[in-house]
Amino acid sequence: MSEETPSIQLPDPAKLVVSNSPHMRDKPTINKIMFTVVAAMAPALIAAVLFFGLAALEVLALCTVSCVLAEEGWNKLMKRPSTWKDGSAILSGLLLGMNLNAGAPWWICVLGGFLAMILGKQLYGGLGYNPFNPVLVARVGLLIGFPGIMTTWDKPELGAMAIDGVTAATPLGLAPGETFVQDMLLGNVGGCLGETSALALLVGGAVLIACKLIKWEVPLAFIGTVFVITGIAHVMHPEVYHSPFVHVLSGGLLLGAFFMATDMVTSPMTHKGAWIFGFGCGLITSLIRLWGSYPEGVSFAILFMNALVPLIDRSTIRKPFGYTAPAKGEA
Amino acid sequence: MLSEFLVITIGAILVNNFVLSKFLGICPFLGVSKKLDTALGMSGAVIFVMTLASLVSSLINQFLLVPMKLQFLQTLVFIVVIASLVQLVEIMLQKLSAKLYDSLGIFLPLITTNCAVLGCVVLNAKSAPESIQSTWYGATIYGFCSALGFALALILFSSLREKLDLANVPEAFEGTAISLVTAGILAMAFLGFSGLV
Amino acid sequence: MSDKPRKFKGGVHPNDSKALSSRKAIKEAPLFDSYKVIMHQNIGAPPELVVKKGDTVKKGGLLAKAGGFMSVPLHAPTSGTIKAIDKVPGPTGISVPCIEITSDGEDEWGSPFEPISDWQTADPAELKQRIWDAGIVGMGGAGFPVHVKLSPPEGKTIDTLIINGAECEPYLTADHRLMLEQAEEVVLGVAILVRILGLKTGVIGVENNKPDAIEALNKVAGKYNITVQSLPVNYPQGAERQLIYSITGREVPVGKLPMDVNCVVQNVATAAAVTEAVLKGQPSIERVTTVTGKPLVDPGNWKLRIGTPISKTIELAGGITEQPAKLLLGGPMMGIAQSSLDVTVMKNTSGVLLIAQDEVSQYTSEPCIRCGRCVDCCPMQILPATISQAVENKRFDWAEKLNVMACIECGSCSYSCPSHRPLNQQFKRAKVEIRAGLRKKG
Amino acid sequence: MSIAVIAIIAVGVLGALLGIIIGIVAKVFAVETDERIERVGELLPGANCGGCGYAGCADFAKSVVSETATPDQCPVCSKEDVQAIADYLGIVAEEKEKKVALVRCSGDIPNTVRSLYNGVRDCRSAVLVAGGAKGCDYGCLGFGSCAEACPFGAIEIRKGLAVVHKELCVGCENCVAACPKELIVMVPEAATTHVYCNSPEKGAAKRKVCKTACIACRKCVKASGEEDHMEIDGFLIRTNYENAPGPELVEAAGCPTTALRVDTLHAEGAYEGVTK
Repeated sequence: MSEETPSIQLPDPAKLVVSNSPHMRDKPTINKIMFTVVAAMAPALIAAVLFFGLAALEVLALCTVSCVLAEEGWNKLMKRPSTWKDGSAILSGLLLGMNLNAGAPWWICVLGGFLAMILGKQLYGGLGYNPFNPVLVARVGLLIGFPGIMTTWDKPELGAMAIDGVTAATPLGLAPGETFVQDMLLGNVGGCLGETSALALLVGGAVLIACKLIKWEVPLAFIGTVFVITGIAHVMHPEVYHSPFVHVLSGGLLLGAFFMATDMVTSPMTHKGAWIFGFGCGLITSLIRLWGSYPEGVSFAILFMNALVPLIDRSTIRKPFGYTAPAKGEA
Repeated sequence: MLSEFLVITIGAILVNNFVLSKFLGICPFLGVSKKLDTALGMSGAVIFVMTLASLVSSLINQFLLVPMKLQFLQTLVFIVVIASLVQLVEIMLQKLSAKLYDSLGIFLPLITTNCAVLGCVVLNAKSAPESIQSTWYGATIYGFCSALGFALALILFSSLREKLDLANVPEAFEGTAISLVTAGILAMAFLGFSGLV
Repeated sequence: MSDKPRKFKGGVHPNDSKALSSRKAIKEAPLFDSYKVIMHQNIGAPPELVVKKGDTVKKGGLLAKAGGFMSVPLHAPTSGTIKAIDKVPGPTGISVPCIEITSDGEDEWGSPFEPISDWQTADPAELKQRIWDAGIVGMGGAGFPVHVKLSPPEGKTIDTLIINGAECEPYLTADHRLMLEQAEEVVLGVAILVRILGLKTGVIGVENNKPDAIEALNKVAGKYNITVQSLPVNYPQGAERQLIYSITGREVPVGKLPMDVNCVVQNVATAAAVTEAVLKGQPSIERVTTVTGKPLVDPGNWKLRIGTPISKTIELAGGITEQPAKLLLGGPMMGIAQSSLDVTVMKNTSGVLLIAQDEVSQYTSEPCIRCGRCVDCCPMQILPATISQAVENKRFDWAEKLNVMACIECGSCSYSCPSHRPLNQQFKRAKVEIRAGLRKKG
Repeated sequence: MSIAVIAIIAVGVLGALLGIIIGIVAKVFAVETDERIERVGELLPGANCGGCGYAGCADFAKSVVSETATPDQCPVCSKEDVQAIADYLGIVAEEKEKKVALVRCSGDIPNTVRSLYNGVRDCRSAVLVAGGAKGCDYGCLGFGSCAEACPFGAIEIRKGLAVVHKELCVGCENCVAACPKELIVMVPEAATTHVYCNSPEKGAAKRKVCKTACIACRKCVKASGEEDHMEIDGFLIRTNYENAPGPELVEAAGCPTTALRVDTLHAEGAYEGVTK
């Protein structure tokens, strides 16, 4: 017989929570995922500040603040709970900044933040529901609305504290042969903040893949497709088209492939879908770059492929483990 | 010759997409895009009607109106042709696929007044490149590709709208409002193709 | 079996926390004042009561007889009188009928049947009948009557017997200790099952985080021509379909049973119970259960009688040091949360687990960010995130098309979801609705 | 010939040609339709609630016209509506008594024992976890699956209890199927006084988890005297709907747990439950 000892404490059943299994969960939360992506972007952010000085910092800060404020303002207006702490608005803000020129006027940053958060995300119900990448909605919106401002690039200068107002063309705007792969790797070329240093972007991308935060199929298929198509074009007409290395390292390709096409919400969920998505992005980017009227096609390509995601998801439903095709005659 | 057709194809499907860049045929674009299945049916119907209308109108234009100097009758005649074609499709569809007929509902007769169809035929006859204007096959291909562009936009849009059904859209923006926003962003994405041909 | 086990796709690696109790030897629980034996402990038909209030019973005496082929009898955990035919909170939270026995303190043995010592020559049908009479059900999870699994219907043949010693659920160590301390009994039980099925050998699959158990089993396995297969650690390695795939490479078709790929899977605890029933003539009235969790003073493994209230098991473990957030029957991945301490130990209760406030998972259901973690970890290769959206919008037809019926409710998806969405619960709901729909159609 | 004449002839010939083609095709692909279906559809409420058991009003209309269903199967139609359809089709309408939904539970949050539940806020999902985490296994879970199923907004969730607003209920029975606890029954609209409890447990067991359970004290049975207003069903008293009592019975019986209630007062939230 067991002796009741007063020292033995039993749980209070009234305080026990009942819920469905499982009762444990893995560590990542939305918040942690978002901040890890921000951390992976750090090398590129630092490179941007190094090359463009305080102006870059200003643009990044303005974009981030306006994104967060736009999101919170909307939540207040719609009487929805505050969401900025999940980190997605901060991430969008930084990405938006990376998509702008260091010398972008303040109102472009604010307008961009508003477009991204309200038009791109909150109108659809907030995080997780937006069919298009909010940053790209803002970038493309600005590009169409203010093509002059959005295609003027300041000249980078290592260690400069301020931009000197000298504009530079992006490598894709130059004639073939005028560009240097080494400069592009380091970041000593014109372009938006995030296009500058290919090396920093590659480091960030590697971190993301290592942390399994993005599907490696997307950047691989994306960059690979661009490389192959521009390579073929280059071999056929070297005097007209840039070498594929220039194409891969320049413009927003790396930024787009690692940080924007891989946005979880707006890319396919299965690995098969990721291949298709990456390939589509690469194909359209190459088409626009080689023959379109815009020098840069990454944003348009990703935005277009975002629209295709529901169809890709639909067509890549996988067969479950132990799936057997229903026998003939069975309903 | 081949490159010319490629130009027509890519131009009609992507660059000068009827819905997203010419803003023709917005009515069925918004009306029949709630479900992917109906959108597919509508796309099929439009492709059929538009191709056939382009062919028939082009023939009538070349062999009847132009020789008889009756170009001023173009719009009138084209409308009659389109209306008859739609009527034919409707009658046949009701018999052949009652389900599709029911789901298309009012939008089937509305193809009659679909500005995309009339627009396509009129463009063929008036402002298209010579190769399209003067040959029946050029007109047919242009009509077919324009319809494909319409179908592409419609299918993309309907799959997006099916997804929107699951989204937590603020009440004020539910339904048509958010659909129009989406259509706008989709149009922005298509702008990237400008200058391709 | 020397060839390497296959790896199934997906799976998760939760912190197993087994160290809390894996070094604690199995202790015999003392005799308690009263036991409440839940009537319906098996999948299938409930047994039929053969005692009434006021009757006296001996330990091992019959309380209820099988109510059909898909049913098993129930036996008294100790000697005493039937105090009442009452109701207790069942493991699913709904009150269920139970037989309350007041112990007379004698613990007097009165088994309804004799040991079969010559099992190697005995008629397999007799052995099978004994397993049925002893009321043995699958002790790893669902409580499926063992004799039913051993009786393949006409036209189905069995060529492989797999014994599940994976114990992939975090925290639980009952099977581990059983394999370590009673290796011979486990292996003997497997040998008896092999004989009943008319096979030559059986395979015991054990996750390789239990090297001592594998070693202990290997020492005796050769004697009975049984093989021990070490398996990689990957939850849900112990799920029937995944286990069969790992060991044989066969995929059980969706909606079908292991029988359809000529396999029978039994738990190690079941094998040990078979040995006791055959060689000692003891019906299924006790089992090894892990009582564990960080809030407990002294977590460990106990041999508990069926019908022991959970409150008593917590007392055995020295009580608590802090108020736990949840009380579970089973492991943290598939266990059932309880809101009462009156629930009693059943034949399939492999663990009593208290989860501390700081490690509990709360479902908050933030929106899905489509990160695809659930897609990657689903061992059944379905699309949890998409199905979840379908269920949220009450599109059960859509969920069905997305193969929600293939879900084994292992919980890997909910475990990995950074948005803390109650995916598993949604799938259970969908399955219930789809089955109800099918019934309606007839 | 003037250009106008040519134009007229050309368009005329074209029109005639197309007309003939359409005529031929219409003959070949003719489909018969029944206009009565459309007319009956117009007479139906058009809410597509599915209460009749058919897939929406249009499907029901088809069945009514083909006489595989009768108009009175529509639970929403009033007597006049049914009569109108019957008159149109020239068939005899059957009399039917209007019924409304009743949630047989009075256990709102202040009066019941509940455990802490964490999961999907929906009765049919919650019931899969610990039976819905309510002390009483039979009571209303209050997550509102019935309210969601009601196309007419007749069910309100108040303090964790589903309450039917009888004046809005049209009797489509959607809520009956939605409730996982099978708590909702259809009762005659004329009946006003009901026992808001559905637990077959013994009185003492019920009281442990709910202050407003019916403990079968039979006061109401006695108060109704010879009238036979109430029926005894094990440990539960139910209203005898063949001979339903009036609201005065509540006063006369003095139900100790207030499980016996007048529906309109219950819907207004007049019963606070027992305070002692």
